[in-house]
This record gives sequence, structure tokens and C-alpha cells, in this order.
Amino acid sequence: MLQQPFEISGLALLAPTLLLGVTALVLFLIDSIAPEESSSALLSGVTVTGSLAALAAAGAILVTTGGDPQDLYGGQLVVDGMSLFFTFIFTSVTALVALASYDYLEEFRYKAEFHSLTVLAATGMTLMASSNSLATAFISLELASLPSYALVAFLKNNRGSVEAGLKYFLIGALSSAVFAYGISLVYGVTGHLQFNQVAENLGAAGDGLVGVLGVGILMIIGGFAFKTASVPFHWWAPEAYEGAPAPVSAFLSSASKAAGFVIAFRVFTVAFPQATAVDLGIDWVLAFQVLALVTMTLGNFAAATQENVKRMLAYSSIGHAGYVLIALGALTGSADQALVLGAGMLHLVVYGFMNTGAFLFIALVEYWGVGRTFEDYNGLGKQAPVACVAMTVFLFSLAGLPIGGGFLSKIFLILAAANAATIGTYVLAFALVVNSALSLFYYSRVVKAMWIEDPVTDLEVGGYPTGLYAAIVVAAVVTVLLLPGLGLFSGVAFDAAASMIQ
Amino acid sequence: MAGAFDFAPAIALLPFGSFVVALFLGHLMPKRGALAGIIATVGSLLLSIWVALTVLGGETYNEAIYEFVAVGDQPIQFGLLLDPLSSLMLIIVSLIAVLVHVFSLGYMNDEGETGLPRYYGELGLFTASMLAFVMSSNLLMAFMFFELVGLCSYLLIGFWFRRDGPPSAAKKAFLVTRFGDYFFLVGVVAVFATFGTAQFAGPESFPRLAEAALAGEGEATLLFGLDAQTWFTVVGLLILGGVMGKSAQFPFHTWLPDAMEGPTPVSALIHAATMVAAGVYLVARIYGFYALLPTALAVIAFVGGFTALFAATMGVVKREIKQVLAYSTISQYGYIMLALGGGGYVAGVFHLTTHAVFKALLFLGAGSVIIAMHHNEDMWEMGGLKEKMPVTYYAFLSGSLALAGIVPFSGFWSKDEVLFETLIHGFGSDGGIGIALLLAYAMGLVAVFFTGFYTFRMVLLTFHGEPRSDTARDPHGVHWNVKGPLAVLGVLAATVGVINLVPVHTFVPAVPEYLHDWLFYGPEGLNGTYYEELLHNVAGVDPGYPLGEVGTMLASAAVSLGLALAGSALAVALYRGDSPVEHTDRLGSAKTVLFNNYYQDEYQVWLAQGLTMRVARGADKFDQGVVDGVVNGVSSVSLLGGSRVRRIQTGIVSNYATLLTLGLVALLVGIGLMGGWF
Amino acid sequence: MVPIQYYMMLSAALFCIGVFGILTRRNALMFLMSVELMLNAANINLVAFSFQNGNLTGQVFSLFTMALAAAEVAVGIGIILVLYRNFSDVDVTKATTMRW
Amino acid sequence: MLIEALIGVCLLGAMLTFVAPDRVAGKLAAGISLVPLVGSLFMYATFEASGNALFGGETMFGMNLAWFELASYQLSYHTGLDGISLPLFVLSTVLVPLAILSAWTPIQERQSQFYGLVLFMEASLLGVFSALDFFLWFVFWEAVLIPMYFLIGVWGGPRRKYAAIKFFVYTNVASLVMFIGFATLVFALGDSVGSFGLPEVTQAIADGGLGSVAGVPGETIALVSFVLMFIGFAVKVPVVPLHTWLPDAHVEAPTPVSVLLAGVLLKMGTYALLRFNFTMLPGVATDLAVFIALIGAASVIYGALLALAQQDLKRIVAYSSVSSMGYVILGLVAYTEYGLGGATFQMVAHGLISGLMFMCVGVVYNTTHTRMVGDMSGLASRMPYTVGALVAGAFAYMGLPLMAGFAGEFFIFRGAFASTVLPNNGMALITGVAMFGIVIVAGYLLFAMQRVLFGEFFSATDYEVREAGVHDVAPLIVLVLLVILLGTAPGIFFDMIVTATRPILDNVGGGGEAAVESLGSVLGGVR
Repeated sequence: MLQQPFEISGLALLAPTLLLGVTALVLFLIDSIAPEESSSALLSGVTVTGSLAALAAAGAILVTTGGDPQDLYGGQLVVDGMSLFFTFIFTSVTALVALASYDYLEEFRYKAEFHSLTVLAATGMTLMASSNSLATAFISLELASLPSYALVAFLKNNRGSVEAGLKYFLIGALSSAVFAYGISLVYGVTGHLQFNQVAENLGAAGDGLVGVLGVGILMIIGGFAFKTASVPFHWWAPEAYEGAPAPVSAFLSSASKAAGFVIAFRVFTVAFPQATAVDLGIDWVLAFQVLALVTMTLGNFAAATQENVKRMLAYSSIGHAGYVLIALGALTGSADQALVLGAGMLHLVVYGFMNTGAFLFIALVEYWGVGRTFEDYNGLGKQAPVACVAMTVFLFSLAGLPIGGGFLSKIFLILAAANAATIGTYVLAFALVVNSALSLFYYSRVVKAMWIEDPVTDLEVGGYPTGLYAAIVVAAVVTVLLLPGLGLFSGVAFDAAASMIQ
Repeated sequence: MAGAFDFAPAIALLPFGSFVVALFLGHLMPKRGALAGIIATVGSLLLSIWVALTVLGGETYNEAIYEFVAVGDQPIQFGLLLDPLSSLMLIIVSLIAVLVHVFSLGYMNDEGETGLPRYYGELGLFTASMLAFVMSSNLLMAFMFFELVGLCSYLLIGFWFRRDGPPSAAKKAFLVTRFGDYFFLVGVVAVFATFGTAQFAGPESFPRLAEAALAGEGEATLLFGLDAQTWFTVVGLLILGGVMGKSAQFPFHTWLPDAMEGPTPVSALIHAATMVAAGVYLVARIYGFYALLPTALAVIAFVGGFTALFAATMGVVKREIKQVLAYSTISQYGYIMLALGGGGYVAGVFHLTTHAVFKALLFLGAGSVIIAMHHNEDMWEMGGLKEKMPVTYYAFLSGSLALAGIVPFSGFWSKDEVLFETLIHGFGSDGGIGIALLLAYAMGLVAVFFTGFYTFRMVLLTFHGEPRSDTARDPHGVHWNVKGPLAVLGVLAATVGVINLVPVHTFVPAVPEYLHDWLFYGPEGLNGTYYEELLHNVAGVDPGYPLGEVGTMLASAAVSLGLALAGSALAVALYRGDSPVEHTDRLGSAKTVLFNNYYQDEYQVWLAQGLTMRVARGADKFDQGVVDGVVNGVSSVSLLGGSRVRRIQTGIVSNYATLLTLGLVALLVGIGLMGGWF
Repeated sequence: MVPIQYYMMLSAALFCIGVFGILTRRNALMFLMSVELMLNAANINLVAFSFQNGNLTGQVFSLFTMALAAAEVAVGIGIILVLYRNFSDVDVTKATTMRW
Repeated sequence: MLIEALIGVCLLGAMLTFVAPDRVAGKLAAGISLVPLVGSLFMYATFEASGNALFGGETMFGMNLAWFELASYQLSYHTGLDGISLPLFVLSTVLVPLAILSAWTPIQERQSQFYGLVLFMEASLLGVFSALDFFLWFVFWEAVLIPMYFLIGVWGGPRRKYAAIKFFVYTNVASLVMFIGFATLVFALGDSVGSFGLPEVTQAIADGGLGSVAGVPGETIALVSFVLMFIGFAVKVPVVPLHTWLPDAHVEAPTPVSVLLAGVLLKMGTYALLRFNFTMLPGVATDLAVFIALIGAASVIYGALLALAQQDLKRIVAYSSVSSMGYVILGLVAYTEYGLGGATFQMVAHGLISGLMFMCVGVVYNTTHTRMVGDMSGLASRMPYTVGALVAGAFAYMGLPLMAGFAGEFFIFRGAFASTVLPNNGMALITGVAMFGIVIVAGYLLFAMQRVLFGEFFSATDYEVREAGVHDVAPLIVLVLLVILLGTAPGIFFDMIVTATRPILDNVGGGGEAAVESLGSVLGGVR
């Protein structure tokens, strides 16, 4: 199917992305009209509305097209079940973060900039989900990254925030350079950037260029590893998540990670099909297995003994990146690839809610000014039971207990590893078990602090901010509902995965 | 028309009812539940007599009355087996129970004890369990009630739980018998595994199946690749474990002397006449099985003979009256075992009967003395009670003569038959069993001497001479409720031997041998005739008469009576007079050994506390240190690893870049080498 | 015509110089410049391969890369500015308030 | 439908209790927990299904709805009760109200949360015993951990945090290991099964659907997944040497929680062993019978020895649970009617008895504020009813006939002794040795009773010791009566259990001969 550029249907298909872009512009507009007195409610409202509109548009497109792939701009972009699925994640997270920012940003200037940067990053992420070419992938990745750098360093008088921004930016710049170089090598061997054409020309590597192609592919992996906070490109993550304003941490660790994964899924299933790559001697599945193993282990082990809750969540976020990498590491020839990919997608959707919720709870605690260590959380459950129940839901769901969708999605990942049934994937499965146990340990440290420990000092929470509470409660409710209701997504996820695998 | 058998369940249910009533309503009733118990046990006694009469009419009963569970064709049922043996035992048990209930009025109520509803409740439960045990139609049901009487024994020994002694004795009693019951339980499941049934009677009963299997017919699952004879012997010996525990046979006898911590009526009922008899009764009950197994028989006889002698020697030096009786009980049950093992089925049951009577009598007599002595049991503090309490004295004397085996008291007849049967079967049987029986006989014979000695030592010290303490000079009087049972039993102890005057019958055939006939002509497969055939055909146990039938009998009787008299005479010689003195020092080093009961308690306590507890503590250390240590170690190592891993996040972004590059290069090299890029 | 290998060697060398710069320089600006070197190494590759493969895709993409590099520098300079404001230094190893 | 209604009542009740004020929470929860009790008794009364749910037998009171699709697998919401699960279902509904009653005295803080969590746990427990689809079952299975963590962690003793997290992590790891095992098994079935429904999987395996995967033969896969699942469930049971979480959890948990932990939670492990390992993979089970039987026997003896060495009453009872559950393992591996039936029956029996024992110890603790054997004696004179119940419970634990424990143990002994899964009557030998546990159990219980209950009254703590209140003693009496009822009429449950275990035995086929020749293949298979 040949699509003409700017054809009306094409634009409609890109409605989520466009809506987000327009929202960002509207925010700029509001800010430029009334730079000093722009109200938090208005800005948050616009952002939430824009995100939800994009979400609704994605849903509508999914219903209309049934998830069939629709090429745009000569195949540079594609709108299919996968992209719409992830658009759902991005827009939901954006909406939640924007809702929470209503209170969080109340004291700050530059609210509009904050919101528009968030929305711009989300725009980039939706484009990443639709990218069907290494070029668009690179551009959209940068579109998602650049606002993120600024967001992390948003508290420009806060040393932590600035340091976080610096580290994020430096590692990010390095990674994008590696990524770009990898793209150039792949382009050199195959002569194309569009995924399906890359796949068709992979065979060209046969005459002595395997090494070049292989190095290129591994460097591309590096680019994704940065975005998903995977080893060895994860270095920025602990500091960035810790130093950034908590809503930004939520946004980055949930949405940005998902964006990295969606593009990785697409590249490695469409552009470098496993069978062809392995025939050539480029066993990227093995590479992902190694990365998954190291990433989840490092993330969880480092998280286990943290004193700072936010940093613990940051490391746990690395651990979860490792879990989802199983979805790539288990894409062996023996696996039911739709099952494997779908499992990763489902984990990301659940993770989008539970992890966002957890970081938003941190935002709430920062809002109260309670403190950052585990001990500071002691006895919080008595003061703010609703929020603490929600946090408990998030944490246990992250740990893979059946109080939220995280339980199912995590065991689906184990299932995926078992399904692939190679030694490597079994190692991954058991590593996940061990790590999961460890994660249960450190997540429950927070729970213990909130519910079991007695407060060290007289604890007084300062108010019950509506926006933050609303966001947290919504995230919690969705997390819980995703346990019985994961089926709503599983159909889309597995269909999308299956259609991409062909 | 409903006959006796239809009411048979009530024999056990009546005392059970009294248990419930006494326990829950006893505190509202006059006499605190004793009446309920008496009424119930009298009812049981009457019903038992009715059943016995019906059995006498030639009927027997062997029916399942309650299905415990059913799986396929192997149901587990509760049934009643009412035949001569069980109906005899029913009468004994219910009779003694009635008397003990009455006696308790004097011993417990009149002494102002508290907790009487519990006491009578437990007595009721015991009686019910014991009666149910007696009527059991299969081995499992027997085991179950066997355990329940053990429970009641535990509860009653520990009746005075506020003191330190009784609970400890109760625990020991339960534990030691439990040790035997372990073997019994293994035996029960082995019987099920082997035969698929545990029925006592009928063509599908396990003794009959065993017989068929030994004859090479029928089906029995033999385990461990053993041949039928060996495997059945193993099973038989396993069951024997329970028997030896309950009947206090060596080496499981240690609990019984301690059990005297319980109230004396309980000792009379449980630890003399009935529960202790449960063990040997069981052997008699499945005699059709043991009669197939010469090795098992030899073991039974040998254990019995040894225990008879062993316990009798310990009884010689005891100071407390109940202790003497306890060792005497152990010894007497040794005789019963000796009889059963020696092929004397009737002799065993006969001695069981007479012993139940005279030992219950002796205990109740001792109880009467104890009441009089304000619960002082030391015989060296007594003396001269003969004049103060004549009824007790004469009854006690009757029991003592029976115990010592002095003609014509009941004990003489039964003990004589026990020894005689063992002797002739020892002579008549070839091979190992013959020798074993003769050895056992010899031990039993020697024990007769000691029996006579300790019996009369006890009588003399208690009743004769001058009172040796103030309480003995002014004893507490006893009422009719004590004297009545004593009188009944005193008469019985003297006369009950008439039920089986075998020697007399030999000379004067007109004199009946009721018990012999009663047991020999029971239902098919359950009677003495049949057992004799089995002994002859399968086990190779036959009678032999070195001096001719009559001559042997007379010789045997003369020897045993002579020894009994000799023992008694020695006791009289040593302890007569107004102020007898202790002669134990003459025993030299043997005295210490005897006072310490051959150190049997010591090694058993060491087994339980020294060895087992040490092993347990070792296991606990191992568990805490190694098994749990590994678990905690894994967690510590993980956390330590975690705190190390996080150190690589140095905070310096240049290091990050370095590590990032190194990581990427390592990945490139690794995957490249594997893919053969270079 | 210059063989493609030469371009690749050039770009690889450039890339390595960039990496070396990142690993050794502590000045944030030098860090940025090194990244630019690496990006330009990619650009050389793209253009060369574009020429080699006979399509314009690579060249067009290299234009995008340049633009993005510029944007990246803009953001980067901003961050370096606030870094200087907070830490009074542009030494990237000085900002270590968060670690482990 | 009824199952769902009852679970729903529990969940709604949990929420309601959670928001209720503390002073009514206990009574409210007790009231709510009566609904499932009545419901399950109604189920028992009207139960007429026969056969095993996993072998296509009829089930009752459940539902079967499509839940969602997992790639090519259909996950369903499938529940139902058969003769194995109904007794355990009833056991749960019986123990929860009693546990709630026994909580009235000791639980004085954060009551509404406590009772809410208990009801939440009941919902999960009911789910575990009724779910017939693997994922649904696994949700309930893991959901039990959450309330348990809080119940131990918040209301527990001095080391509660350690105990709670240990329990939490240990059992969670085990569950996931088990999950890997089951997933492996299902995937090895390939296209022959399109769902994770337990009946479907069982049927597919029985039909010989286990093929080789990636060159690994089906037998090896079965072996591996059996071992993984066994390890997973063994932690829950718990089987030596995976038991060390249990004493800590029990000692620290408040009484009502110990009751549920010992009474129901441990049974989840053996229930799952029966449902998964021993039903689905009988071939492997018989191949490995010697190891499993030895593990069972080791649990019995070792657990009993450990109990003997303890001074804390709760620890004694906790280790006895390890010992008792060892019998269940023996019964399961026997593959005889009495063995399987007895094992299932013993689950119920031990649930009641251990619940009773923990409650008694709890009442003693509420009064004396100590559980150490040396710290008190002569309680019998001060609290006769409690001591009476304690004595009854202890004797039930020792396997006194006409009490539930004896029935269960005897069935197991009988079944295991006659079992032919091992050549040369190995099972008889192992059973015979394991039976020695009945002596040790008597030993430590009698010693403890003698020292604590009898003798002169003495208490090292300065509290007034007197008989506990009605709502403390009533549950004890009820449990004693239930134990006696089940002991005198085991057919109440045994009959239905046997109908449900029969298909398992039919599936094993001529277990005996097959097993003898399979010992060789074990060694081959393991290699």
C-alpha cells in the first residue's frame, strides 16, 4: 500500500502524535500570553486533556484499523497495534504525571515549560513507537531525549537536579553518538535505513561484512540500552531518577523506558530478524540474554541495600529493564515469539502504571517534605493511609505479588523464558526468580516502614494535595484492575506482537 | 426377638454414658458421679453375664456394627466378637469395675478428694474402652481401644496432678507403653498389608489366612522377600511389642511400679486386673496366629518366664506395699505370658482370671490399709493391723495365699497349670522351642519361691507384729464400701480356682473343668482344640510326659507347691515376731542392685533424656546453624553482594563513560568471537 | 575513486578519538566536543556509504544528524551553564553528590 | 457460582471491616466469616459430585469463563470443587471464624486492619482450593502471602519483622520456582493443550502428550518440572530441609495467624503436591518415590526431634507440624487408596488439630504472657477448660484413636506400608521407620504437658492466671469436638476423598509392577 504524504488519512493516523505536539504548542502559547500568572490548574488541565485526547485517538485508531499496520510517508512511519499500544502507555503516564504536577509545581515558576517539555518528550516517544526506519528512530529518540535532559535538570538551583541532568545528558550524548555510528554501519552494509528493507538486504553482509554489521547492530543495541536504562548504558539512571523532580523520574522511568523498548522490539523483529541474524553469526538474542541477566541482577542487587527510597526505586527500575529485556533475550527460534514479545509489552503497560504511581508517591512525600530515607517513611501509614495503601499496591505489584497486574506480567516473562526453552532463557528465568525474591525484600522494606515501624519523630504530613492524590489513586486503581483486566490488553499485545513477527 | 448380643454394645456404651454424665454433670450429683459409674458398671456386668450365658448356649457373635471407613473391598469396621474368651473377660472386667467403683466411694469420696467428677468420668471412660477392647472383632479396633485405655491410664495415674510425682509417672507410663505400641501399630499395618484384613474370627480372619498361607494355600502378601513363616513371625513379634508394653513385660515393665502414684482403686482396676491384662488377652485373642509361629511362642514364653523371675526378685526388697504388689503384678503377668508361649492357652486364661481376682483384692486390701494409715504406704511403719482391721486382714490373706500359690487357693491351681503346661510342652517339643520352654519353665519355677517370700513378707510386715508407728497404732477406720468389695473378692480369691480343677479332674473325672471345656469348645477356629491342632501341626509344639501324664502332673505340682511353701516359710522365719528387722543387708551388693531395680529405669531414662534429648539438641543446633544458617547466609551474602555492587556507581561521570565503553567493547568482543566476525 | 575502507578507517579513527576524549577530558565542553566528533564520524560514514550504495538516504540522514547535534549542544550548553552556577566549575567529575 | 459468592463475601467483608471502627471490627468479621461457613456446610450437605476434577470428574459450585488469551493459550476463570478440595474448603471456612474469635483477646491494636486482612486471606484460601485454572490458582496462591506478611509483621512478636520477611521471600521464591516447573511442563505438551487449565493439562499428559522439546526427551522434561514443582511446594508444606521459615513465622505470628498458618496454609502445599505432582506426573513420582519417601520420613523424624529440643510451646507445635506433614508426603507417594486418601484426610485432620494446639498455646500466652516451658507450671489448677482442650489436642496430635489425627495417620500408614511403588517393600520399611515419629511426638508433648500443666502452680511472669473468657475457650471446645467427630466418623470426608483419588490411581495403572521396573529408569532418567 502506497501512502501519499499529507494524505488526510495519514494525518488522522498520526492523530495521537499530532495532538500531543499541538498540546505542547498550546502550552507555549498560554505561557507567552500570560507568562507570570499562568495557573497550575490551567496548565495541568490542558496537558491532561491533551494526553487523554491523544489516548482516545489512539484507541479510536486501534478500533478502526483493528491494529493492521498502516504505512506512512513511504514507510518511514508505521501505525500498527504495537505503536498504538505503546502510545497508550505514553499518554497515560503523561496524563498521570501532568495531573500530579499540578500540586508538585505549585511553588515553581516555569510551569508551562515543564508541561510542554513533558508533552514534547511524549510526542517523541509516540513517534518512536511508530518509527519504521533507523532515521526516524534516531530523530524521534532524540526528540524524546532532549526535553528529558532539560526536565531532569529542571530544578536549576538544586545541585542534585543539575548533577542528574548533567550525567543524564553526558551519557545520553555519548549513547546517541554510539547509536548514530551503529546506524551508519548498518546503513553501510545494507544500503537502507527502513526496517523492512534493511531486513531484505541483511544478506549483503554475507561477503565479509558480518563484522561491520555486527558492530553496527550491537551499537544500536547500545542506543536502546541507554533509553531503557540497561547495562552497560544504565549509569545515568540512578542519579537521574534520584536527582530529578519525582514526577520527571516517574515519567522517565516508565514512559521513556517503554519507548526504548518499543523501538527495540520493532528494530530487532523487523529489521534484524532473529533467524537471519543468527545465520549470519550475529547472535543478538544472546547479547540481550547477557544484558538482561546483568541488568536485572545489577539493578536489584544494588537496590537491595539502598537507604534512599527514590534511589532504590531507580535501581529497581534498572532491574525491571532487565526483566523486560527477557522479551528480547527469549526471542529464540524455538520460542513462540508472539508470546515472548507480548509478555514484554504487557509488563511495560503494567509497569507504566505501577512505577509511575510509586514515583508519584515519592513526589507526594517530597511535597510533604518528609525525607528520603526508609526511616523517614516510618509510620506514614497511620498519617496517610490512602496514599500508603496505594504505595503498597505499587510496591507489591512491582515485586510481582497478585495485588496488581505486575504479578501476571512478571510471570508472563518467566513463562516467555520457559517457552523459549534454551539453557540461556532458563538461566534468565531463574535469575528473574532470584531477583524477584530480592526485590520483594527491598520493596517490603518500604512497606514495613510505612505500616509496621513506629515513627521515629513526630511525623506530620502537610496536607493532602488533590492532584497528586488523584494521580496516585488512579494509578493504584488501574494497577489493581490490571490483575483481572490484563486481558483487555493481552489481546492487543499478542496480536500486535504476532503481526510484527509475521 | 432381641437377644443378648443385640444389647452387647451397651456393655461398653453404658460406662461411656457414665463418663459423659459424671464428667459434665458429676458436680451436681450426690457422690459426684460415683453412682452413675456404679449403675453403669452393674448394668455392664449384668449384660456381660447375659452374654456369657448366651455363649454358653452355644451361640457366638461376630458382626460388624459400625463401618469406620470403606475403601473398595477393604473396609475398616468396628465389630463385636463375643465368644467364650471375650465373654469371660467381659465378666471379669465389669465385675472388678463394679467393685472398684464401690471401693472408690470409701477411698476417694470419704477421704474428701476434689475433682471427683473427673475421677469417675475417667473411670467410666476406662471401663468403656476396656470393655470395647475386649469385644473387638479385629486387630485395628483392638489397637484403638488399647490406646484409649492407655489414655485413661495416663489420666488416672496423673489424677493428683498438683503433685509432682503423679504427672511424671503418668507420662512415663504412657511413653513406655507408647514405645511398645509403636511396634504394635507397625504390626497392625503389617497385618493389613499382608492379609488385607485384621479380623480375629471367621474364615476370612487373618489367623486363618496365615494358616492357609503356611499350608501353601490362599493368598498373603509377604513382604521383604521373606518366607511366610519368617514374615508372620516378624509380624507376630511386632504385635507382641504392644503386648509387652501394656502387660509390663521386660524390658517395658518400668512404668508399672511408677504407676502406683495413681489412686489405689485405679491401681487395682487398671494396673492389676484389667488394662495390664489387655496385653496378654490380646495374645490369647489371636492365639490362632501365634500358635502357627514356634519362634514367636518361644519368645513369648521366654520373656514371660524371665519377667516372672526378674520382677519377683525386685519385689523382695520393696518397702512400700504397693510397690511389692506392682512387681508382683509384673511377675504374675510373666506367668501368663509363659503359659501362652508354652502352649497353655487355657492355663494362661485361667491364670489371667484368678490373677485378676486376687490381685484386685490385694490392691484394694492395700488401699484399705492405706486409708487406715493416712496414706502412708511404707510397710515398715505398719504392723499389727490384723486386730484393728480383721476384714481387710482376712481378705488380704486370702489374696496372699492365692498369690503365693498355696493350695487350695485359686492361684495355686492356675499357677500350677501354667507351669505344668510349659513343662510338658517343653519336653514334648523338638528343637529350640523345647529348650526355650524348659528354660522359661525353670525361671518361672524359681520365681515361685520368691513369690511366696515377698507375699508373706508383705503380709507379716503389714498386719503382724507390733505397730511400728503412731498411725499404725491408731488407724483410720474403713466403711462398708471398702469392706464389701474386699469381702467379695476375698471369697472369690479363695474359690475361683474351682472353675478349672484340672489336676483333680484327672483323678476324679466327675469334678468338672469348666474353663477348659468353656474354652476348648468355642466357635470354629477360636477354640482350644483348634489351637492344639495348630500347635501340633504347624508349630511343632507337643506335650510330652517324662514321668507319665499323672506322674508329671503330680511332680510338677509338688515342686511348685514346695517352692511356694519354702518361700513363704522363709519369709515367716525372717519377719515373724513382734518387731521384725530388715534383712536386706544380708544380700550384700545384690541389695543395691535390687533396690535400684537392676538399673532398668536408669538406662531407660538415659535413652529418653540422655541419648534422645542429646540427639534432639544436636539436631536443633544443626537446624539453627546449618539448615537455617544456609538460608540466612544466602540472604546475608546477597545483601553483602548488593552493597558491593552499588559501589561501582561511583558518582563520577567519567568513570561511567569508561565502564560504558568497556562494557560495550566486552559485548562486542564476546558476541563477535561467538559469531566468528574476526 | 577512494575505496570505501579508507572512509571507514577515517570515521573509525575519528570515533575513537572522540571516545578517547570522553574518557580522558573532565571539562564538560571538551566532553561535548568529543561527542560531536563521534557524531561526525557517523556522518562521514553515512555520506560515504550513501555514495557507495548509490542512494541519497545516508546523506539526507546526515543532515538530520547535524541538526540534532546542534540541538543537543544547545541543551547541553544550558545544562553546563546551570552546572557552573551550582558547582562553580565545569569539571564533570566534580558533581558527585549522588553515588552508590 | 456459590464459590464466587463466598469469595466475594469475604472480599467485600474485608473491605467493610477495613473501614469499620476498631471496636466493632472483631464482631463484624466474625459475623461475616459465618457466611462462608454456612455456605460451605451447605455445599457439603448438597455435594454429590464424584470423580477427580482433574480427570474430567464432575465439579460443583464453580464457574468456567474465558478470562483472556495468552498468545495461543486460553486462560479461564475456572473454579469448582471435587472430593479432594471440598474438605479443605470446609476446613478453611471452619478455621477462619474460630481464628477470628480467638483474636478478640490478643489483638487490641489496629483491629479493623487485622480482621480485614484475615478476611482477605480467607478469600484467597478459598480461591486456592477451588481454582481449576493454573493462572487463577496461582493468583490466589500468591495472594495469600500478602495478608500473611502484614499479619505477622504488624501484630507479631519481637522478631516479627525478620519472621515476616523470611516467610515472604522464602515462599515467594518457592512459588516462582514451581511456576517455572509448571510452565516447562505445559510447553512441553506443545499443541496438545491450548490452555493452562489443570484438567486440560492433566488430560493431555495422561494422553501421552509430553513430547521432546529441543532434543530433550519428554521424560526428562517431566522429571525436571516435577522436581521444580516439588521444591516449590515443599517449601510451603514444609518439607525438611526447606522448613526453617516455619518455626520463625509461627513463633512470631499472633495466635490466630498461627492457627491459620498451620491449619490451612501448610495444607496448600500438600494440596498442590497432590494436585500437581502426584496427579499429573505419577510416572515421575513413582520413579522418584524412594527419594520422596525418604524426604517424608526424614521430615517426620527430624521435625519431631527438633520439637523435642524446644522450650517454647509454639516452637514445639510448629516443629510438630513439620513432622506431621511428613506423614502426608509419605501417604501421597504411596499411591494407594488409603495412602492418597489418608494424606488428604490428614490435611484436614492436622488442620484442625494444629489449629487447636496453637489456639490453646495462645490462650495460655494471653494469660501468662509467656510460652516458655520453664516459666510456668501447674496451669491445670487455674485454667481447667483450656488445659483440658490442650490435653485433648496433645493426644490428638499423638494420634489417639477416635480423634482425627489417628484416622489420618493410620490411613497413611496402612496405605504406605502396603505400597508397592518401591521394590522389595521399601515403602514398608520407610513407613515403619517413619512411624517411630508417634513415639517421639508423644515424648515431647508429654514432657511439655507435665512441666507446664501439672504440678504445683507457678508462673514466672506476674500476671494473674485464671480461666480465659468464653470467646477464648469456645473455639477450643468446638475444635475438640470436631476432632473427635472426624476421628470417630472419618467417612464424613474420607468417602468423598476416595472417590476423587480413585482416578489418580487408575491413571497410574498397575502402579506396582510399573514402579519396580522404573527404578532402573530413574537412574537412567536422572542421568
